[in-house]
Amino acid sequence: MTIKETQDELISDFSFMENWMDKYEYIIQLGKDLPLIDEKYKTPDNLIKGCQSQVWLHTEMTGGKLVFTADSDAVITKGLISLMVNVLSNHTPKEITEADLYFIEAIGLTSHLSPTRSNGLLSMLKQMKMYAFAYQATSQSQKNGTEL
Amino acid sequence: MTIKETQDELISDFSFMENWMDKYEYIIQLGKDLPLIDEKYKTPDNLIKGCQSQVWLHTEMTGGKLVFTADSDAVITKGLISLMVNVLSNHTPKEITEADLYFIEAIGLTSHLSPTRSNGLLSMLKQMKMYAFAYQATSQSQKNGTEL
Amino acid sequence: MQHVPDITVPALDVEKIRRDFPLLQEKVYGIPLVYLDNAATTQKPQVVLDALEQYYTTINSNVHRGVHHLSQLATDAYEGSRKTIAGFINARKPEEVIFTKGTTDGINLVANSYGRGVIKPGDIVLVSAMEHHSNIVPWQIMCEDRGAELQVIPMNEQGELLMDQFSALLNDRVKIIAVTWVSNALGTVNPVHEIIAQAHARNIPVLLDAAQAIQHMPVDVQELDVDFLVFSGHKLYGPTGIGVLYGKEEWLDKLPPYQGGGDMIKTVTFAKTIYNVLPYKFEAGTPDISGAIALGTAVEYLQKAGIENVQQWEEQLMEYATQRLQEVQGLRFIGQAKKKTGAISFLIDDIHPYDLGELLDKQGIAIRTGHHCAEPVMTEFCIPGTVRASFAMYTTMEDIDKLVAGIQKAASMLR
Amino acid sequence: MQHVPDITVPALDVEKIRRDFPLLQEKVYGIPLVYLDNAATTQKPQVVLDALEQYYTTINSNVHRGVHHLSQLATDAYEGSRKTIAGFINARKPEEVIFTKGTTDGINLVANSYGRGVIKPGDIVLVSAMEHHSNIVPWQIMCEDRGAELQVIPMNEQGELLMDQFSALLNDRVKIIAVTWVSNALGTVNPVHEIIAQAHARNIPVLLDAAQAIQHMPVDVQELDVDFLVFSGHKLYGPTGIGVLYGKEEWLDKLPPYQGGGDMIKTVTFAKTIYNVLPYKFEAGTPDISGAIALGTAVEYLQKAGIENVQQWEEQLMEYATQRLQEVQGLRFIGQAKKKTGAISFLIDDIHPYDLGELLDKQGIAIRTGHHCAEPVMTEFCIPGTVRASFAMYTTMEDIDKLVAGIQKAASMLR
Ligand SMILES: Cc1ncc(COP(=O)(O)O)c(C=O)c1O
Ligand SMILES: Cc1ncc(COP(=O)(O)O)c(C=O)c1O
Repeated sequence: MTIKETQDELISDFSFMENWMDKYEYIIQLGKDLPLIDEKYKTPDNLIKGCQSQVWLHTEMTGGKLVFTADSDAVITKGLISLMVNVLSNHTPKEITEADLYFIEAIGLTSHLSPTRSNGLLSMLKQMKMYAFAYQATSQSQKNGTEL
Repeated sequence: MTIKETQDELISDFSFMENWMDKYEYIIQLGKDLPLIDEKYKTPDNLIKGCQSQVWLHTEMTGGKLVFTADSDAVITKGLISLMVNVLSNHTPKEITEADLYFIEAIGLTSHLSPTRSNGLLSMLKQMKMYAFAYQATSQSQKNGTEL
Repeated sequence: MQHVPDITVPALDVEKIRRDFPLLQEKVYGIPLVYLDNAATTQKPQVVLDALEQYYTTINSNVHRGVHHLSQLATDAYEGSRKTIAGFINARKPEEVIFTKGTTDGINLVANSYGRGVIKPGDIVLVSAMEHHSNIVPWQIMCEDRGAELQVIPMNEQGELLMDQFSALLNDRVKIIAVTWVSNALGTVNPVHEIIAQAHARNIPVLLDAAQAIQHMPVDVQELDVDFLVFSGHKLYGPTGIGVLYGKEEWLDKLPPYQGGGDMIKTVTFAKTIYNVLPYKFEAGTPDISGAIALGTAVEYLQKAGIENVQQWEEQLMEYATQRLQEVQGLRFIGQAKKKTGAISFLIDDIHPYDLGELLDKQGIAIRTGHHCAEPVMTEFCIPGTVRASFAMYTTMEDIDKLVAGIQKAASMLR
Repeated sequence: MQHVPDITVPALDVEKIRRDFPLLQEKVYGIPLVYLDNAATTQKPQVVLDALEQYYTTINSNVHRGVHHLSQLATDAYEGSRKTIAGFINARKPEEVIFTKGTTDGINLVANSYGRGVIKPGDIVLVSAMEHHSNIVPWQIMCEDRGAELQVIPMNEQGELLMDQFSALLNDRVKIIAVTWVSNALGTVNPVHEIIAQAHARNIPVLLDAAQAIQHMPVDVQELDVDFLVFSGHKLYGPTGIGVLYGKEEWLDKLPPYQGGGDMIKTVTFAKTIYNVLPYKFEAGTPDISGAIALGTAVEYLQKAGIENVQQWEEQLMEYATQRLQEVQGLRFIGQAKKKTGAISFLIDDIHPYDLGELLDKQGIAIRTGHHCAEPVMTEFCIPGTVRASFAMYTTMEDIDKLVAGIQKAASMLR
């Protein structure tokens, strides 16, 4: 599925849920299904310190695609990370950096999450895009390197 | 006239005036009629520093009676002092210390003057009573002195 | 808390009181609000809002300096509020009541003035292990600036100060003791009489942080014989931006002023400035006139309800809440002091407090999660934070029932 | 002030504006109020009072720390106001806008932080001869504490700074210059661009006291390139108890925090405290949430009227008032700078300003008398004080006519 397709699917999934408690049930479930980060990657380097909960994010490149794994000490946060991972993981750096991420707004997360939580979400997203940029830049310079 | 009589006369004078501008006219006039303090008594010692204007007060004992003279750099203040002087001057220390001064309230000065002004008025009054106390105490101890 | 909850005949007509608070009638997410974040800030009765409106529509003017009528009325109202508050805490004189921005401002004032006026290198400032950041950081800044040392009265696992250790910490280098009367994170009521008595036996002054005490119990500064006491208006049903520092006249006279500016001086030349008398010496600049006046109104409102009645009602709330929360499986209280008031902190199994808070919020229940600006407390208990429910005079038993039901629902989702 | 007063077609609909201000409809002593004490504090439009009421009845809650809905709404509104104000003064970032209690608080903040962070014994702080006490005393306190020296830029008999002498005072020991943009006692508008340019040529930062500027003219901190700028909300149609410190990010990052407490820290242990990022680093404790929000509303109100339109209208008022007051026999202006705004100070023969003020008050005209918290100015002019009439966007030509008539009447009684 493309990034767009995953987003649209999520938006549709959420639209079927009537109230926010149901949506949270779903987010929490997603969190439980999240591919867990390997314990050895829970390093301070991989820690994104949010205001009220901690988040670890690890990135790997496999077959030209970026794979994200993550964890958090808070279950809802984990669920939110899971949303991001589902959407962005297993795509090329180029696809990720170019992605227009409209699902957060469309689902209504920004207006329903507490601001610290949604700020956390945004810094999470920024981090993921930064990794993608970094990989893109590296492979670019490697390419340039071979060309020269 | 006794202190009480002067007060009652003042209260009656003021009651004939319709508005506060008229009352101020009267107060200002009183200020102009105030027996002026001798320049040589305008010493720092005799200065009662009010918030916005300066007041000098001098006291003399003549024939068993206290005589106050005073001045101020502000005309209305001078008028107010004049009220006090008219009421209290030329009485014995005993009369002054025992006097019940109800005219200020009765005239409505406390509620119509600006608070700094009416505070000034009260500290003025305190000062005059203190002088009277001091004279009373001195003459008392002198009397005691001769009796012993 | 030995009383049996007597819900049917409270000395306080809580339902009537609730109607005085417009915000309590609001809904969030379409659900009637259950507001249990009162330790953070209380809601305001309509009379307080009316006082603000009244001030601005009829007498708004700068105070103390004006010859004109409005300025006089504003000054009278402002000074009248000072008298009301002095009466409320039984200060000897209104001049002992200094208007500040809040508790934090009050503590900073004392820390700074005391630092400049009294503290020498090597001196010790004593705080407790359960202080709010506002009663730690000002002293840290001052100690660093003056070469003094900050020492800490420890507590036990119940969240009670270790009074033996407190006594042991007292010596001639200790120059001031700053402790909280009631812990905002744990609810602990500290033995302040005992602390003050021991301190005074060694001529050490005491500052009490009454931010979480003043709204829950009668406060009598003379009976306490406390040297400084601070609190915030916004936690006492008054507006934000205003608070009170009570100081004994002899101390306030002795200390140098904190801020410089208008009103706090008698005369100014570039060569020499002579400071004004109390309370003006410590109130530089145009004060929060409307805030001070409306805080006076809030205090009058509370006096009318009767602080003893409020105290009694809130004791019942605490007892009921403690009892009901015990029903929740896996719930453990953080802070189990014998004397508690105002707030209950807890955790449920390994559920993150933040998750619980978010799901309570979505059920219309406002509580607070996190370290409550008392990180050393969290460090001591080795926890990232707690969930805290805190009460006010308008809190009902029904609010607590809803809280417990909300927790049960949230916990079942999060487990 | 070269314009011919064009009373019939003001860009500002002053009559309409007046209807927005409830207090202007009041009477004193049964006489419609003529309020000409705007330099002390301005009246508030109804929208500002509505903002206060709205805040307390719908979203009142503590900011920044809350997981719940109300806290979120309160935080949004509070931070929204910061953005509005940043836009109003054209700050690079909202983080450069620090909420304070007022001008006095802002200057004390900078004096204290700058003192602890930068000033060494022997350093010089430069202020001007026409400063308000709030821009003198904080520096005096700091200089005394740090062993630094306060020097003064002199002025001429017109009440204008002597710029030659200013240049001559600049040297490498001068570490900060704090001057008022507009004098509250004289009305003088100082050449702040020139002052900043000369200071920056020597790498000296400048603090502008904009307490009497912000309400009268467009302010653009980037265009000014000023390092610190302070003002009060209550003189800008906002509530009491709130003000603003603008600081360049690089300066605010560099300086140590002023007050310690909640919100201004990242982590606290008893051993080490790490401070928060801007603007929180300088906002310890619960801020004046309602005040900040309502100040945002006041600024929006002013923006809607258009600060350029206000400036233009007030220039006409100044010109007309100056002209009309010249008719009064024996009247002399105190402060005759070529550029003046907002306030006119004067004396009549040897009539005591206090007497004049009292008789104007009794005619329903509110002006201010005294030293206007600028005693060194009075000392310089060898006078006990002045009578000051000061203007706002809602002042009318009729107000000025009444002032002149009132003065004539009072003077005739006092002479
Ligand atoms: C030029 C100037 N600076 C500072 C101040 C002090 O402002 P505030 O009293 O609001 O702190 C004032 C107002 O009185 C002023 O006119
Ligand atoms: C015990 C305690 N001290 C100090 C404070 C700080 O109060 P404020 O933020 O009103 O200055 C609080 C409130 O947050 C508190 O609970």
